[in-house]
Amino acid sequence: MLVGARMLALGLLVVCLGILTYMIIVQGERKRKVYSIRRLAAMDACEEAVGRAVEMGRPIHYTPGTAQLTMAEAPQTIAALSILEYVARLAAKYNARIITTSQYPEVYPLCVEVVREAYLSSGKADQFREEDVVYLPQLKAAAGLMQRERVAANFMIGAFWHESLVLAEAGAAAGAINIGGVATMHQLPFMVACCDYCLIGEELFAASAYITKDPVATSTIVGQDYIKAVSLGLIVLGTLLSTVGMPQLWNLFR
Amino acid sequence: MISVEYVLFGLCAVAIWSLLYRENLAYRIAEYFYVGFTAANLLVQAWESALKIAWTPVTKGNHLWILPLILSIPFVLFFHRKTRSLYMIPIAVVVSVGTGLAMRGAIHADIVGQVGASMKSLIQPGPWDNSFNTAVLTIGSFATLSYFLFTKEVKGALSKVPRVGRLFIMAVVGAAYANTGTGRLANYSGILLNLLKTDAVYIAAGALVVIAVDILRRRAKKKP
Amino acid sequence: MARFQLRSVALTITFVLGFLMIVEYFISFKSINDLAANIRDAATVIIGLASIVGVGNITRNHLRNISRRGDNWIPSIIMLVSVWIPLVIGLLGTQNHPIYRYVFVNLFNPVGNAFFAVLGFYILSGAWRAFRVKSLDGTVMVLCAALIFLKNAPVAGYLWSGFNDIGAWIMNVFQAAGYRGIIIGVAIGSITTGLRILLGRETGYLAERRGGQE
Amino acid sequence: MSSGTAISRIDVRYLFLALLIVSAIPIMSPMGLPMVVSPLTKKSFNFIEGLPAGSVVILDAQHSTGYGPELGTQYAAVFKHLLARPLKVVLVAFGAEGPQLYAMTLEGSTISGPPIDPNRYGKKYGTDYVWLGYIPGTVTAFAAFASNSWLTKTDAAGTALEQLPIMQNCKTVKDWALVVSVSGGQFEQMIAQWYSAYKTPIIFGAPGVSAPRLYSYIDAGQLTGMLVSIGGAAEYELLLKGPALAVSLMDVLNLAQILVVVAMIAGNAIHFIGRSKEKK
Repeated sequence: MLVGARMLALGLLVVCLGILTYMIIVQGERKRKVYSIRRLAAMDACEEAVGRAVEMGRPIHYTPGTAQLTMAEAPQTIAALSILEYVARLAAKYNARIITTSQYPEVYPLCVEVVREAYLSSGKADQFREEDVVYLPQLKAAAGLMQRERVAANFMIGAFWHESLVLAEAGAAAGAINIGGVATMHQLPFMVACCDYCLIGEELFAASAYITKDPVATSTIVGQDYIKAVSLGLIVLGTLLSTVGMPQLWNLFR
Repeated sequence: MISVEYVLFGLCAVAIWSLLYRENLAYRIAEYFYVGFTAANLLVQAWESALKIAWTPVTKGNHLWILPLILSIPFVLFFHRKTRSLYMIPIAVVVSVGTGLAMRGAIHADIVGQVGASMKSLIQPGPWDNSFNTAVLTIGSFATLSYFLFTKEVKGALSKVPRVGRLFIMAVVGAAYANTGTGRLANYSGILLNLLKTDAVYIAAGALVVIAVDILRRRAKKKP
Repeated sequence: MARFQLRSVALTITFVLGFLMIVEYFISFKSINDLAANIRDAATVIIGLASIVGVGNITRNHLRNISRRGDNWIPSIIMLVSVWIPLVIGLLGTQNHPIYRYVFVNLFNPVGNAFFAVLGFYILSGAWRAFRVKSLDGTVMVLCAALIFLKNAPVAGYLWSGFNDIGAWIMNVFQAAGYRGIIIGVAIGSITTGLRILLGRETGYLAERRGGQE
Repeated sequence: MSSGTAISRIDVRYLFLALLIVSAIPIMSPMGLPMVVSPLTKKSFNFIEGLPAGSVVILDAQHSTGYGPELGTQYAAVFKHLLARPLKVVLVAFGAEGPQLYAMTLEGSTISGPPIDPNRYGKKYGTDYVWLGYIPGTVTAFAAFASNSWLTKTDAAGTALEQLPIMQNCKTVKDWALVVSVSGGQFEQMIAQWYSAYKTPIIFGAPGVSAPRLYSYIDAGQLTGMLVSIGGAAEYELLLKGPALAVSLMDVLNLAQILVVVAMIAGNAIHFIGRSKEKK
């Protein structure tokens, strides 16, 4: 009944989920332990970017990427929405205008609610403008929007396809500070090269724990590191064994 | 005889490319049309596939397929303050599918596949560079992955490893930028070819004249 | 609180269906595989019909803009026309209605392709603006990019065949190593965030009220 | 990686103008800059050259018009080669835009080059080549078409497959000598469905974005050959001794890419000169 060729993957998944569940429930929820996370420059830059927008009297643009929620990139969009919450709170706190765009209609209501909640919990419900959360079924078109509104900060965090370069260059042309974050490999070059600050790959998933310093979130990052340590160990062990003529472990993975 | 299709093509291409000069009415009209038509097209396609996937089985007596249609009703109710929160239910279905797919894909294709690819013997048959390349691949993968350790600072002799990992990341950035760039330029040259070699060329020429006049006008305004 | 109960229902659905999608991949048991496939199809239907919200948002925002005579109210009319005329034609007829096809092929496609081709210009401006040899990192990035561009320009390879060899080595070995490391990292991040979502520990997307936390 | 001050004073729009001028010149008067045919393209070409007469080849148009000439020219080049050889060509499309692309290739277009007339190669519809049209379903369709190549029951025009002599020699994947798929994605799935399952040789026409990850399949022998981006198409046109659209666009690409490298160097130079002046 079990699919033979997928047994190794299943085994590893069980190990991963075991480590993570332990970290979430025991370390995070019972012991409420907060771990420190190495610096993520892109997240430190958020406040600066919002401040700049306030100073210049211009709006902020935020987009959580162009993945549909049924796609395998969905976790990236969800991670981006957590960061949106943080940026929207900053905007509410400093009275900056934030324009949020989303390419897919199922992400749009999530953006509306996240931004609304951010304003509500900052005690500024009256300043929330629903028309500033825009459904833009072609996210490329945000290039025009950014130039029209002359945005001062452009956040592009989530999963992206070819739009990433359009948005980054259009942001730069509008004179905005670009803050990117991407885990879709094919867009990594454009984000890293053309943004002032960028979350690279896995950093996107660690960012929300970094900002909230929530025990559950930081504990899972530790769990994540344990899994990485296991992977690194497997690479070393497998390579050593193959080199000395015992490729059994390598064959198992093939 | 002038081809209407190519003239339309010229109008569309010139309107969009004019953004590179500055945001203007022609671009804005093209953008609004593009966004609007996409929104309509998405709904039309969704409607047709909803009829095909869900409604057809219902008419054939498979009544369970009414469920996705019922679960989509909250989208209509989203614009009313009291019923807005109902959107959580369809979103939950959609998110669970995406998340499940992400997790199983990540473990199998990415972790098993890529970790396995980094376990090759460092001594390879053939010329020396085979072994050298395998070593670079293995060391590079190891260093890059260690760059993503977030909670433990690597100390001592290994402290340089994440730093080396960052260099490999920058190699990905540079190489992939260029490689994708070639494709993008090919695409651009295709459009340019269409603009210059068909009746669209009249539109392109007209646009250049308009831009030139605009530049001169702005210069004249600035001077006094 | 109704909203609270709704959230619990939503999180239960996420938990059950999410794990079903994972478990299904590892077992071959026809009724479960079929069920999962059906749920995926159902999710496609639901996600497609979410476009209703999108069309609603566009219509409301632009109607409001027109009635207020706000900025861009004339393009707003174009937006409404571009949404509603194709929508009515498409829903009453099909996507194959001749007018619909004509607009699709002769207006929509060219605009889309021209937009895509703007990337060609941006590749140039990005290279000009962002590729600095300020640090070792920047130098590696610039060198790799320049050498790959030269590898892909045949005339360079014709002048000196070394460009082809170096370019091929960068593509197949140097960047491939980094690529692999990043992929593994992203995969681990996806699994972690995924588990948090399924266990209801990552609910930012459901606009959880976190009180006055700063 | 933020923009420096000296460089931000230079209007980036001059660069855009430079790109337009540099790329317009070779379009108006082709220069025929030299190029070297890569071993990979040569390998694909030679494989088709070496197929015995009468072999059945499946040619799939899975790309979209959005890729423009990058993939359109590959499809045209391979189609011409298959027609020039004594082979049986079964044309299908696993992508929705396939029918449009097929028509554009026959009639000639700005993404595929000059028209292709099979009669000129002495090829007869129904005997030497056939067009089955769009088969929806991607992965499911790959598997279904392999186990039953008569899946569509008729050709695109509605003629029953029984009446087409060519289809008598093409009933399942076992009859195929080669699959050529010009596509923007689904590569791994095609390898799984056709090579892994039946060991059918596959040649891909791939865009520059996807090509890097496919090299490993060639090393592993799971992929027989590949045309990469427009360069692959141009090299193929050279091997066919019939330079067409791709070769002329290569001039543009050559100059445009060198311009990008020049911009990179100039950008750095101006940045550092500007900075040293500021320090003074």
